[in-house]
Formats: sequence, C-alpha cells, structure tokens
Amino acid sequence: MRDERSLFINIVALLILSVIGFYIYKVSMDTGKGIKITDNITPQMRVADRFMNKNVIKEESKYVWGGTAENTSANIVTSVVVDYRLFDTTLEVIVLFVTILGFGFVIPKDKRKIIKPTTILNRWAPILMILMLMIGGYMFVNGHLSPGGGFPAGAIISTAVLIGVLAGRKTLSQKTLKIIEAVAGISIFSLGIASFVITGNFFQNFILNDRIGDLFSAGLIPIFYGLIAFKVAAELSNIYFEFYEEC
Amino acid sequence: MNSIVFLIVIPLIAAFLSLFLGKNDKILAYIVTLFNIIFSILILFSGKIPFNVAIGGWRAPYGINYAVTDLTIFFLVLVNVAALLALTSVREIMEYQFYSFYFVLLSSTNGIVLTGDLFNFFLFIELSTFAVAGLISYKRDRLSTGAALKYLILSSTASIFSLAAIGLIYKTLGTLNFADIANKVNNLNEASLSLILILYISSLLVELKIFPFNMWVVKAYEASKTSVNLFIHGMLGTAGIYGVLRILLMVFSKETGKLTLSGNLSSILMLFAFVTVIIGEIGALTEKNMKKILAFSSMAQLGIVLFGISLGSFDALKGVLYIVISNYLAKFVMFLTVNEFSKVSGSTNYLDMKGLGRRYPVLAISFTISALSLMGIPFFAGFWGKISIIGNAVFSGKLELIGAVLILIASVIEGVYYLRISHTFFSQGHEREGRISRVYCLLPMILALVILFIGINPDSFENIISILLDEIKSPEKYIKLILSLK
Amino acid sequence: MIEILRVFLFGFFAIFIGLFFMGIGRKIIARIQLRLGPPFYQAFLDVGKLFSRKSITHNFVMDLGMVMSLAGLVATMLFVPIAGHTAIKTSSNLIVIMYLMAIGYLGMAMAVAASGNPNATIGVSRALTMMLGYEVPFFTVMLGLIIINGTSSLELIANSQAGSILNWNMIKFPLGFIAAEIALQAMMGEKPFDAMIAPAEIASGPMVELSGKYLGLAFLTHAVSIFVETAIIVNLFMGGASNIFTFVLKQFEIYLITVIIEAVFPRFKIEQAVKFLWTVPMSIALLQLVLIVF
Amino acid sequence: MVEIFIIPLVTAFLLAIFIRNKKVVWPLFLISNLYILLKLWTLFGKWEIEKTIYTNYELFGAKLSFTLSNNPLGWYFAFFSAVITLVISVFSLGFNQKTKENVAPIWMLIIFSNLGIFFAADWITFFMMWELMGWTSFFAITNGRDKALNEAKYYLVLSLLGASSMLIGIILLGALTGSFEIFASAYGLVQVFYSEKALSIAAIMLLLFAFFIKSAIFPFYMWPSKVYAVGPEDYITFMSSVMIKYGIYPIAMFIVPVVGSLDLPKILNTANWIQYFVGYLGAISAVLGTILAIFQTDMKKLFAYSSVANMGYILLGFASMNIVGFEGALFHAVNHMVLKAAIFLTLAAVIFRTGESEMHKLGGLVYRMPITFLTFLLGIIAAAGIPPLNGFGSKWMIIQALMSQKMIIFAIAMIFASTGAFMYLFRALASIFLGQLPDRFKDIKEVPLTMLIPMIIMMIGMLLIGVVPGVVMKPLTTALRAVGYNVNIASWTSLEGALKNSTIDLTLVFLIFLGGFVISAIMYILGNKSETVPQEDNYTGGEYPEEWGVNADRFNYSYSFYQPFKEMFEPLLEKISIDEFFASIGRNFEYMSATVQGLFRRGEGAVLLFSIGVLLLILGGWII
Amino acid sequence: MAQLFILSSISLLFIGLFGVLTRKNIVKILIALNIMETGINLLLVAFGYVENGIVPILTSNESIMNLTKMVDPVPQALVLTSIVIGLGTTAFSLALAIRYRYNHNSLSIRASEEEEGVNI
Repeated sequence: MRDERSLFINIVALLILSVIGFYIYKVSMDTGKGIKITDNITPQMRVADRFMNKNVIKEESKYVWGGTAENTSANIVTSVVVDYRLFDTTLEVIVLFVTILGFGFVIPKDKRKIIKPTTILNRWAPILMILMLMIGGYMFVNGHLSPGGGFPAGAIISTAVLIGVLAGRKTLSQKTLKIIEAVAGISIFSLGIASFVITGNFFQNFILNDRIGDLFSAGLIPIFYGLIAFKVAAELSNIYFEFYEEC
Repeated sequence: MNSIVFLIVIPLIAAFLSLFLGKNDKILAYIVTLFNIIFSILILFSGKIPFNVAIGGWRAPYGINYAVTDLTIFFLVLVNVAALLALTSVREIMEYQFYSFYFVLLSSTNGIVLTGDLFNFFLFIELSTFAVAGLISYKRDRLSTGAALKYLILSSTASIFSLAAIGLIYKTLGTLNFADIANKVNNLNEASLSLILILYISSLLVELKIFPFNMWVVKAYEASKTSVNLFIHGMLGTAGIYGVLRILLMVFSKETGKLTLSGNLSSILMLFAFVTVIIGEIGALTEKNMKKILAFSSMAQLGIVLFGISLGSFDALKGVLYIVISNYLAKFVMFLTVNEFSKVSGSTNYLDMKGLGRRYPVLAISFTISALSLMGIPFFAGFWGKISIIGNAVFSGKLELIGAVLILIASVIEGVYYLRISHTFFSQGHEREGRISRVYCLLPMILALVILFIGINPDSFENIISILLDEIKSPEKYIKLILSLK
Repeated sequence: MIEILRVFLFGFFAIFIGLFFMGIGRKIIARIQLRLGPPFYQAFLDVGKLFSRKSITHNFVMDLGMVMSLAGLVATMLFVPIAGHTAIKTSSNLIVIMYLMAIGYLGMAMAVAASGNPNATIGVSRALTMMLGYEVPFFTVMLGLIIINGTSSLELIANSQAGSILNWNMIKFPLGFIAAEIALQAMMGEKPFDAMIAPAEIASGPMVELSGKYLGLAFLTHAVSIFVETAIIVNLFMGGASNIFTFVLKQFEIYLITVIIEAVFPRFKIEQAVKFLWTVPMSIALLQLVLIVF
Repeated sequence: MVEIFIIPLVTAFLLAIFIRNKKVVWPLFLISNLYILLKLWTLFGKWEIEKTIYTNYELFGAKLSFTLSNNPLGWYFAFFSAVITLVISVFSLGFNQKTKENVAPIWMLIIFSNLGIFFAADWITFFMMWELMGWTSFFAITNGRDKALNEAKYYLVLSLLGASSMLIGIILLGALTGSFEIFASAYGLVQVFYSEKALSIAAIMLLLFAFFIKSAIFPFYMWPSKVYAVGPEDYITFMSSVMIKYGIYPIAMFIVPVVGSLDLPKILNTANWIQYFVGYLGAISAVLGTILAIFQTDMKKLFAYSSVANMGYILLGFASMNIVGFEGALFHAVNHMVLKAAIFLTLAAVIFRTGESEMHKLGGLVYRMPITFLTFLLGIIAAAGIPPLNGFGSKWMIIQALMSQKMIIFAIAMIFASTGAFMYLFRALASIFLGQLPDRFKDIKEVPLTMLIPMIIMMIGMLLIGVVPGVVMKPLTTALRAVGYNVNIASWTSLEGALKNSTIDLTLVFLIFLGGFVISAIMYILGNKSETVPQEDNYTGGEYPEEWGVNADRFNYSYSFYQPFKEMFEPLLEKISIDEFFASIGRNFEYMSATVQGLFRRGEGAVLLFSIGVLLLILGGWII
Repeated sequence: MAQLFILSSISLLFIGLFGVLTRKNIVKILIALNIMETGINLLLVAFGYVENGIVPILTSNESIMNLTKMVDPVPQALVLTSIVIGLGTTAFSLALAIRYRYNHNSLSIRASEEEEGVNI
C-alpha cells in the first residue's frame, strides 16, 4: 500500500467481492420455487439432449455406430461447434482476425536487436517443423472423430512457424500469410454461400449420407476445420512475424 | 428469406478483401454499406415480415436463428443508414485496417440486431467491442491508446460477467435461444433470475453508457476521429439500445413486454438512469471540447432512454423511441457540423469556432435544431419523447417523480451548454483560411429537416412507433414465430 | 362658463388663504422665538415684489416645470371639497387627490433640476425621499378611514362625520389623527422634516436657483399646498364644515399646530426623518388600522 | 385565423434569407407586422373562429390535437401587443441603420409565438409556443454579441426551468381533468379540486411558477435588469412592453377563474390563502422592484426594475379577486405596454445617439433631443400613475379593489411602490435629460424621423388612453363579456371603482388639470419678463476651476442620487440577495462539472465503478 | 466433483476481479483478466459436468448406449469460443499496452492522468 488511494481501493474491492460472494451464496441457498442455479440438471433436460441423440430435425430418429445420422461427426462437441452452432465458430474466427489485425496495427514498429540462432536450433528446426505440421494436420483431419480440431491444429501449425522464425528460417512472407488468412476466411463464407445456393440454408451441411466413425465422414466439418486451422495458423503466425519483421 | 445472412456475411467477406485493396477500400466500404441499406430496405418492403431464419437448417432452440420482426428491421435500417452517414465523414485516406474494423463493426452491429441466440449475441457484442477498440486506437497517440485500453479492459470484464450469466442460463434453462428463454423464464427461481439478470444487465449497460459502467465513453469519443464517434454513436449505440429493448423487455420479462425485474432492480436501474442523465449534463456544462460535450450529452440521452424503459409503461416506451430517433439524428448533425467546423478552426474547442455560423449558417442552424431537439423543445422530434416519458413518470411513483424532475433540470443544463455553443457559432469571429464545401452542408441540413419534420408532424413517425410498440406488447408472438418453425 | 368661473374663484381663493396662513405663521413663529416678526400680510408683499422683478431662467424646462408645479396643486385643490363645495362636480376621490398632488412636486423638481445646480438636485432628491417617508403613514391612516366608510370619496367621508363633535374622526380615531398630523408636518416640509430645504446646509435646496417670478410661483405653490393639505385633514378628521369660515378656521387650527411644532423643533437628517416616519407614525397608523379593520 | 400564423413564419424565413440586406429586412418586418395588426382588427368580435389540427400522437390514451381559437381575452392581449409591435417596428427601421447584427428573423419567430400564446386553446399548443418564445429570446438577447451571453444564459435557465415546471403542471392538469383544453381543464379542475386537493394545488402552483418566472415576479425578479441591460434596444422595448405580459395572460385566463370559483376557507374574513400567496408575491415584487430601481445607475436596469414593480401591481390586482381589480390588472397590462414601450423607445433613442446607458454619464439631453424628452416626460408621468396620463386609471382601479377587499398590506405596498416610483422616475429624468450637457454630447442631434414618429405616436397613445380610457376599456369589457364576466363601462371617459360613489371621469380630471394649468400660466404671464442665461453662470461663477481637473463633464451630480436612502436599505438588501443565491447555485454546478470531468479523465477506476454498479444492482435485487 | 469445480472457478474469478480492481500495472491487470477468463471457462465446463461422466465422443456402438453418461457438449463448445476470445483480448490488449508504454514511458494506468493534471 504505497499510497492512501491504493489502500482505499483495496478495501473497496474486498468489500465488493465479499458482497458479491455473499450474494452468490445467498442465491444458491435460496429455497424459493422454480429452477434454481444449484439444481442438478442433466444434459438430457437441455438442448444438448438433441445434439447427443442427433435428432434435432426428426425427433424419433435413432442412429447406430457406422450408420448415417443428421450430423455424422462422431465427436459431439465438434458437431456442436462446427455444425449446430457453426456461425458462432466463424464469428470466433473473425474475433481472432480482428484482434490480430488490431495487434499488428497498434504495436509500435521500433528497432529490435536480433540474436543469432544457435546451430542446434537452426539444424533441428526443419525436423521439428515437419513433425509439428504432421501433428497439426492430423488434428484437424481427425477433428470430427477425436478431441482436437481446427483451433488446436492451427495453434500447433503456427508453433511450427514460430520455430522457423526462431531458427531464422523465414519460411513464409507476411504477404503470403495475409493471403492464406483471407482466402481461408473467404472460403469459409464461400462454402456457406454454396450451401445457400445448393440447399437454401446458409452453412447447411450439404454432403450427406456419410457413415459415423469414418475418416471421410461428417460432410463439410473436416473442410471447415481445415480452413479454420489454416486461418488460425496464419493469424497466430502473423503475431510472430510482427516481431520478426523488425529484426 | 434465408438470404438475410448476407447482411452479416458480405461485410465480413469485405473485411477480408479490404486487406488487399489499399486505397480502393473506400469504394468497397461504400458498396458494401449501400448493399446493406438496399438489402434491408428490400426486406422492409418485401411484405414477409416477420420471419425467422435458421442457420444451417437447424431449427430454433437448437441451432442459431435470425429473426426479422418489425423492431428488428427498424433498427436494422437505422444501423445501416448510420453506417452510410458516418462513412461520409471519412475524407482523408485511411489505412486498410480502418476499413477492416469498419466492416467487422458493420457486420457485428447488423448481427446484434438480427440474432435470436444469446451466445451469438454475446459474440457479436465482443466482435463489435474489438472493432471499436481498434477504431478508437486508430490515431495511435497517447490519448487514443489509453482510451482503447480502458475500453477494452472494461468491456472484457463486462463480457466475463455476461458469459457467467449465459452459463447460468444454460445451466438452469438448458437453452440459449431468446424465444426459448422467454418461454421458460417463468419457471426460473426468483433469486436465481435476479443473479443472472444482475450479471447480464451490468454488461449490457456498458454498451448503453449508463453511469457507473461508462467510464470509457468520454475518453473514447475524445480520442477518436469524428467518423469513429459516429460509428460508436450510430451503429454500436443504436444496436445496444435494440439489445436492451429486446433482452430486458422481451426475453427476461415475466409479464408481457414490461420490465418486470425482481426486487428493486428496476428501481436501481431507474436510479442509474437519472444519475446518468445528471452526470452527463453536469459533465458537459463547463466542458470546452466539443467531442467531449457530445459524449457527455449522448450519455445523458441514453440515460433518458433507460429511464423510459424502466418506467415499464408503453406510453413511456413510445417516448423512448422518439428520444432514440431524435438522439440518433441530432448527434449525426452535431458530429458532422463539429467535424467541418473543427477542420476550419483547427481545434475541437468550441470557443475557436467563433463566427463560423455566420459564414456557414446552414450548418450552425442545423446544429441548433439538433440541440433543441435534444433538449426536448417543442417543434422538434425530442419533445414528443420527453413529454411522453415525463408524463408517465409523474404518476408512477415517488422515485419516478424525482427522476422526472431531475431529467427536466438536466435538460435545462443541456439547454445552457448547447445554446451557448450555438451562440458562439453566431457571434462575431475573425476571418479564417479554410473553406467548407457546400456539399458537406447538405447532409446535416437534411437530417435537421427530418428532425423538424418529425417535430412538427409527429403523425409521420407515430405510425411506425405504434407498430413497434405492438410487437413489444406481445412477446408471445415472437416466441411463437421462432419456436414453431420446422 | 360658470364652471370656468368657479375654477378661477376656487383657485385664487386657495392662493389667497394659503398666503394668508403663511404670513400668520411667520408672525407666530417670530413671537414664539421672542422676535417681533413681519406683518401678517408680508407674504402678499413678497409675492408682489417677486412677480414685479426681472428674473433669470436657464431654459424652457424651468419655465414649464414651474408652471406645471402650480398647475398641479391648483388642480388638486379643485378636487378638494371646501365646506362641501367643489369647483366642479366630481367624486373628489382621495386617491386622485394624492396622485394629482404629485404632479406639482414633479414639476417643481423638474424645474430646479433643469437649472443644473447641485444644491437644487440634492434638495429634490431629499424631497422625494421624504415624500416616500410621509406618504406611507398618511395613506395608512387614509386607508383605515376609507375602509370603515366604504368609500374613497373625500366628500362622503366628511359628510359621514356630520353632527356633533363626537362624530369627528379626530375623536373616534385619535391615533390616526396623531399619525396624520405628524405626516402632515412632513408633507408641508416644516421643521423637524425640512431637510430638503435646509437653508443653512444646501442654500434652500430647490429654491436656490429660483429668482423673480419663478420664486414667486414657488411661493404660490407652497401656499396652495398648505391650503390643500390642511383641507384634506379637515375633511378627513374634522368633518368638513357647513360654511366656508368655519372651514378656514378649522384649517387654521391645523396649521397652527404645525407652525408651533415648526417653531420649537430642530431638523432631522433625511434618513433619520424617513426612519422616524416609518416607525412612529407608521406604527401608530397601523395600530389604528388594525383597530378599525378587525 | 390561420394566415396570421403563417405570415410570421414565412416572413421569418424570408428575413433569415435576406438577413444581410438591411434595406429589405426591416421594411419587410414592418409590413408583416402591419398585416398582422390589420388581420387582428378584423378578428374582433368573431370569437367563434377556431382551427384544430388532429394528430395520431397519443398521450394518456387520448389523441392530441392542437387548437387555436380566437378567444376574447387572448385577442385583447394580441391586438394591443400587435399595435405596440408595429410601432416598435417603425422605430427599428431607423434604429437598425447602424447596428451590425440583425435580430429580425428571430424576432419574427417570437411574434409568431406571441400570437400562439394568446390564441392557444389547449395547453399543449400553449406550451409549444411558450417554449418557442423561450429559446428564441435567448438568441434575440445575445444577438451574436459575447457580452450579452451571461445575461442571456440567466434568462434561458429561468425560462427553461419555468417551462419544465409548466410541463409537469400541464401533465398533472391533463391527468386530473382528462382534458388539455384550457377552458375544459379549468372547469375540470374546479370539479376535482376537493377530491384531489394536493395534486390540484400542485398543478396550480407549478403553472404559477412558470408564469411568475416569465413576468419577473418576486423570486425571479432579477432577469429583466440583467437582460435589458445588454439586449438590442429595439428588441428590449418589445420584451419589456409585450413579452413580460406572457405570464399575466394565462393567470387572467386560467388561474383567476379557477381560484375565483373555488370555495376555499378565508383568512380573517378577507381572502383565501391562494389570493394571499399571489398577493404577497406581487406586493414583494412591487416594493422590492421599486427599492432596487431607486438604486440603479444604468437607465435600462432602472426601468427593468420598474417593470418588476408594475408586474407586482398587476398581480395585486389579480390577488384582489374582485372584478374591478381584475379589470384594472388587465387594463394596467395594456397601459404598462404602452408606457414602457414609450420609455424604452426614448432610451433606445438616447443610446442610439450617445451610445451610453449609464445615467450619470448623460445629462442635459433635453436641449438636443426635445421630442425625445417630451416622450420620456409623458412616459414617466404615466409610469408614476399621475392622472392625466394612462398609468393612473388602472392603478386607481387596482387600489380601489384592494381597499374594497380590505387587503390593507397590499394597498400599503402599492402606495409605497407608486410613491417610490416618483423617486426613480424623477431620478432618470433628471440624470438623462436635465442638468448639464456633457461636452462630448454637445454636437448630437435629435433622432431621425423614422424614430420620432413612433415616439410621437406613443405620446398620443398615452395621452389618449389617459384621457379617454374607453379606448382600451371598451374592447376589454367586450372581451370580458364574451368570456362570461358581467362587466360594463358606463362611458368612454369614466372608470368604475369598487367602492361607494367612486366613479371618476378621467376627461374631467384632465380638464380640471387644464384649468389649473391656465391659472398657473396666467400667474406666469403676469410676472415680469425673464432672461435666459447659461447654466454655469449662476453657481460656478461662469467658469470651471480647470486646475482642479474639474470641467463640465465632471460636474454632474447624479451618481449616488439617493445615497442616504440607499444606506438605509443596504443591510436589508444584502440579506435577501436572490442574485447571490442563484450565483452560488451556478458556482456549485461548475464545481460539480469539473469533478465529473475529472472522474472521466482518470485512467483507473473504470472497473471499480463497474463493480460498484454491480454492487448497487445486487443491493437493489437483494432488498426484496 | 462439480461443486469443487465451481468453487475453484469462482475463487479464480474473484482473484482475477480483485486483481483487475486493485492493480495499477497494465500487464498485471491483463494477467488478472486472464485469470478471470480461465475461471469463467472452468465455470462453464463445470456447469456441463455430469457425475462420473464420459467424453461426448462416439467411439463405438456402446458409447451410443451411454449417451446419458456423457457430459454436456454445449458448454465445451462455448468454452472453445471463449478461449479464443480470451486469446484475442489478451493479444490486442498487450499490443495496446506496448503502445501505451511506448507513448507514456510507463505501464501504470495512472500515467495518462498524471500528465493531464487530474486531481480528485
């Protein structure tokens, strides 16, 4: 507490937090009628039930392993993210796009000192990069079957780029990254428009009749995930290049 | 009518394209904005309103849906027209990021108005936050960096609150759809609902510039360009008002279309509202910087809007809509005037603008008309709002009466500082170098004439408002529209 | 035609009586101060002398003002019933009388202010201040009488006291009479309240620049004002009179009181005078008023 | 009916277009005013004319409509204000030759609202016109000059406050009586008064508050002195004569009938408390206005306070709740219009020639501007309420009414005020026109003909109304009869009092005065010849002691004219300084403003305040 | 289990909020914000948690039988989104912070007010 104002603010903050805490406690202890926040509500009582049973459109439809369903992704989280609530996911991509754009925009462009990479790093970098790219590729290709998907895949790919940057190997130019980013972004929406043209609904999965559990299943989901992965990778790499450029 | 999504998608695609077009971004911006306006007007006259669009074909409570009702289309047109009007104040060549942010803001404000899903709504708000933060920091000087940072930190905190509320809603009601929530909200426990509402309202009020939540406003307005001010005012502000109307009156309302918050929550909201009005007007009283004055003033106007909403009467809501439209038009006129004048005088201090009203009477008179409308003087649009809100507040109770009196006193203060500025415009000044093209005087004049027209002939606007009120009066129609769609 | 004649008759009568009173007053004061004093007709001699002399004027405003001052008081006089008669048949409204009197003072003030002499201006300013001082208590007394009689006609008030001496307002409302008497002292500009003239201090104040016929007109104005003011008091408090001699006698009684007070008192400063008028006679008058109304 | 509203609007628009061309603006202004006057002339007696505009705008479940109707009382005010306006606009023709700024378009808008206020048949229309007049006055007062800003702001604040209170009052009234029409709401208010006492009284008080502000009644008596001192002189003439009556008209139109028909308990068997409330405010305004006017050195401020005092008289007339008092008040409104216009026109003429409004810097102008002097002389005689001129009759009626109602304190206040009026009026006369002519004004001339004609018209007007009061009283009684009062006027020349046997014939008074004048003139002529000498000859011995630094300019002795009197009142005035009170409010607001601005400039605290907001919400939600 | 998650996430939220409220250094504030975001993510996941639940991924025919045991997939999807938003916020704010440091030569949030001479 270096000055009185800080002391005052600390006390006020503690006060506020304690009141909020006590309020939450009181609400959770409430005994009134109706659904309470502490009630034990299972996913079956929520919209998630339909997502898990994959019968959003037809209530009675049942599905079997290896058969077809309205959404053929085996990973239900993925089907929520990339199919049922695909628009959220695209917006999320846009959020990333905007923030990285803002990042590049406001960061001051002053000179930085370059530290020359060591030989070990320089040598091992390509190998690491290839490994990482492989893992990343695997992740988004298998996003509809197992945990993972576009975002982690993109992050991993961008880490590969980071290693390249650290090793002094300029694998990509910023211009290329920008193009990748834009093309991926536009492609996501182009797919949406395509589905609008084909089925009349935006972002509708128009590749049907796949089998659950197959690698090539789930219609557009892997494609979307791939595009997202590229976009995320390009955007995150952009951050590294922001710093690298000034070297 | 599934093509309504293009209102959001086309600007987003344009945001990507803007990375490459360089100086042609401006043309792209105009094309996209015009597209949005024309498209929304086409929908307005298509005769299919109301309708509901399920994204990806997933029906309402499960997928994301965009609902177009009368209220939606009204605000949609307002937002898109605001975008075009604000774009006209962009004169110099901007870096491409400016346009990218603009496109994202355009798409997100359209999305805020269109969406029927709570989480989607949250995402659009986040998106607009980042876009606005980027736009605020566009100048990248001391002031704008601080302002953007302040705004970003504040709205991130708010977004965490609202995310908690969304989580709680999903946990208790198991749905994220507006209509579904409105359908089920009566099952919710009283205390739990007020917790959720407190968390959610506090984040909404940040966008609505209500007093303890609005520390970002003044700095943000001061630090940014006029066009950005107009974006914040016309697009984000209008969309925010829509959000409040929709969420407080039609989603979390236990009675039809009324603000029925548990406990004294609505009293507290009212308290916030008139404190905001007072704070805004008092803050502007001795201020010299025009942008800050306008920031304080728009804060106060939104305070009146919230006051009207929290009165919980449809007559007052009508007044709110009048205030919204009056504030919407008036602030455009004012910002555009200030923009032109500050270019000639070289500063945003109104004392430096002495005598400009004599050389450019059209601009100065338009400014005066807008000021009078904001004060709620008869013959201008704001009057119809003021009389309705005050009239309903007087009989609602003690707190409401105090609020009404305070708002009237605040409008006196508003009169003092606005007419003082008008006077400064008309007083004797010295000769200056710069010139203002007559073309730029045209837009404020037209907008001021619209204010005057609504003020003299409220019939013209009354019919629109009665349609909007009808929708707010019967949220069950909205619920039926969205949930019964296969 | 007969009206015009009456107007002249009444006017000159008032001037005559006023000058007569003035002369007697000077004599009485001299006697009180153990002097011989001038003869009682000295005032007539003075006026004659002044009118026959050549005089100095500065501009037309002075002429206009002096004429206006006498005109105002003569006009006032024509409203006051003298022993039941007025020059022209009117309701002899008290308020009209009070206001008409002011035009005389205004004319006088205008004339002397036009002379540009600072002493005269000071005198006028004191006179006007004094006016505010005495008008208020005097009016308060009047108000009581007006309210109790339900009329503001001086004639009716006088008539209502007809009969025995016990019907006189002087007897019925002694407090009011005392207040009115004090106010009258100030109204006439007599001794305790003569700060506006104060010969030793501001060289006779308003009169300082007047000479010849202007001073003569001022003399006449004063004479008429004495007549008017005493006549008002007589009508208000002493029940008027049945014939003109009794009336003048009653007027003289009033004037005698004034003159005696004048002879023995020193001078108030102007603010002292106003304060005195607003405290002593005013409270007496208010007390009387309260007694009357409630 | 409609055209008298369209013409001002169109003219205002045209004036705004031709604003730079003085040769067009002022004649156009004049023609428009002439047209309005003629049109109003034709409207006399046609009380049934009405124009309603219907809207879809709903308030309290009823659709609003705006009605303008030719109501008799409104016509009475509108007509005389139009006459005065026309005269002033002739004056403006000459007066505005030199000025840089141009107040005409705004002024025309005010004339529009003027007509609207007097012809409005429902409160909403009335309120709209009222507000229009408020803000336009602000611009008219400043007229683009920075030195007038503070005063204009003061006026604006009061005017907006008044309008706000009026808005609440109207809303209360509308909700109580279910109608916004003025007459209907008056009837309705009388009906519901006993069941909804508190609300009804609140409505009346709120409306009175607004009217008092506009008419500069006691707590708000400061604005005329501030505003008149700085505004453009010709506009100020309009303001002081016409605009200050805006509060009077609705009181006569609404408050008096309502309070008159209520059966409230009487205090001491004289009058009810509302009457006393109104009356005390009127009495305080009359007395305070008089006292303050006595102390002014600026002539426009002096007459501003004089207006305050006169508004006090009018209010006293209303407070008497007596038909004579009522008539007298309305009569005095027009009398005051005429005489204040005359006085302010002469002041404007003086300022036009000398550019000086401090009285002690002027003097002796009578030798250079005799007609102006004569107008001024008649004006102050009228203002003092001295018989042959027009101020007397109405004042007399008001005093009669007060006496007949036994309102002794009000009557005394009125006498005090009108006696005090002699003091300040004479002071103005002596300082401006009499005394010495300063050297620097040796060469000024009488004002041009366009400015003389209005003054002469005003002189004739004052004399005419003073001698033949029927000129105003006839239309007034006709109008009042049309509204439903049982009044009459015996002849063109006489006035009826409230007391027994108190009819006075003003023509007779004039003739008697003439008789007195003849006697006096005979005496004057009888005297020996007189010789005109320069002023200085007599008391300065014909020369100025130059080595003392004294010259003719420095020899003016009217700066602290009533110094002893002032010393008596100073402690009292210091105690009740309303001005200081308002100023301290203003300072507090400025301090708060700086605080709020600081709050928003701070870097930290944003999230803290956010959390405090959440905290408040929690506390609000908690207290179930 | 779920209570534990919720309690820990709420404590994370409070710690973060306290940090945001009281810290002067912008970087510390951003760290606090990140803590809050972590807390909220944990909270959301905890809301969707089922006692002894399994991952909502179909791996075989049996897992279709066990649908009722699966945890709620929707909060996880939301969290996925909110993580990205958190990332974006942090990145943007940090860039702004760097710019702030560059402009004001300080990272204190009071730096901006000190030079403007605010004293309240």
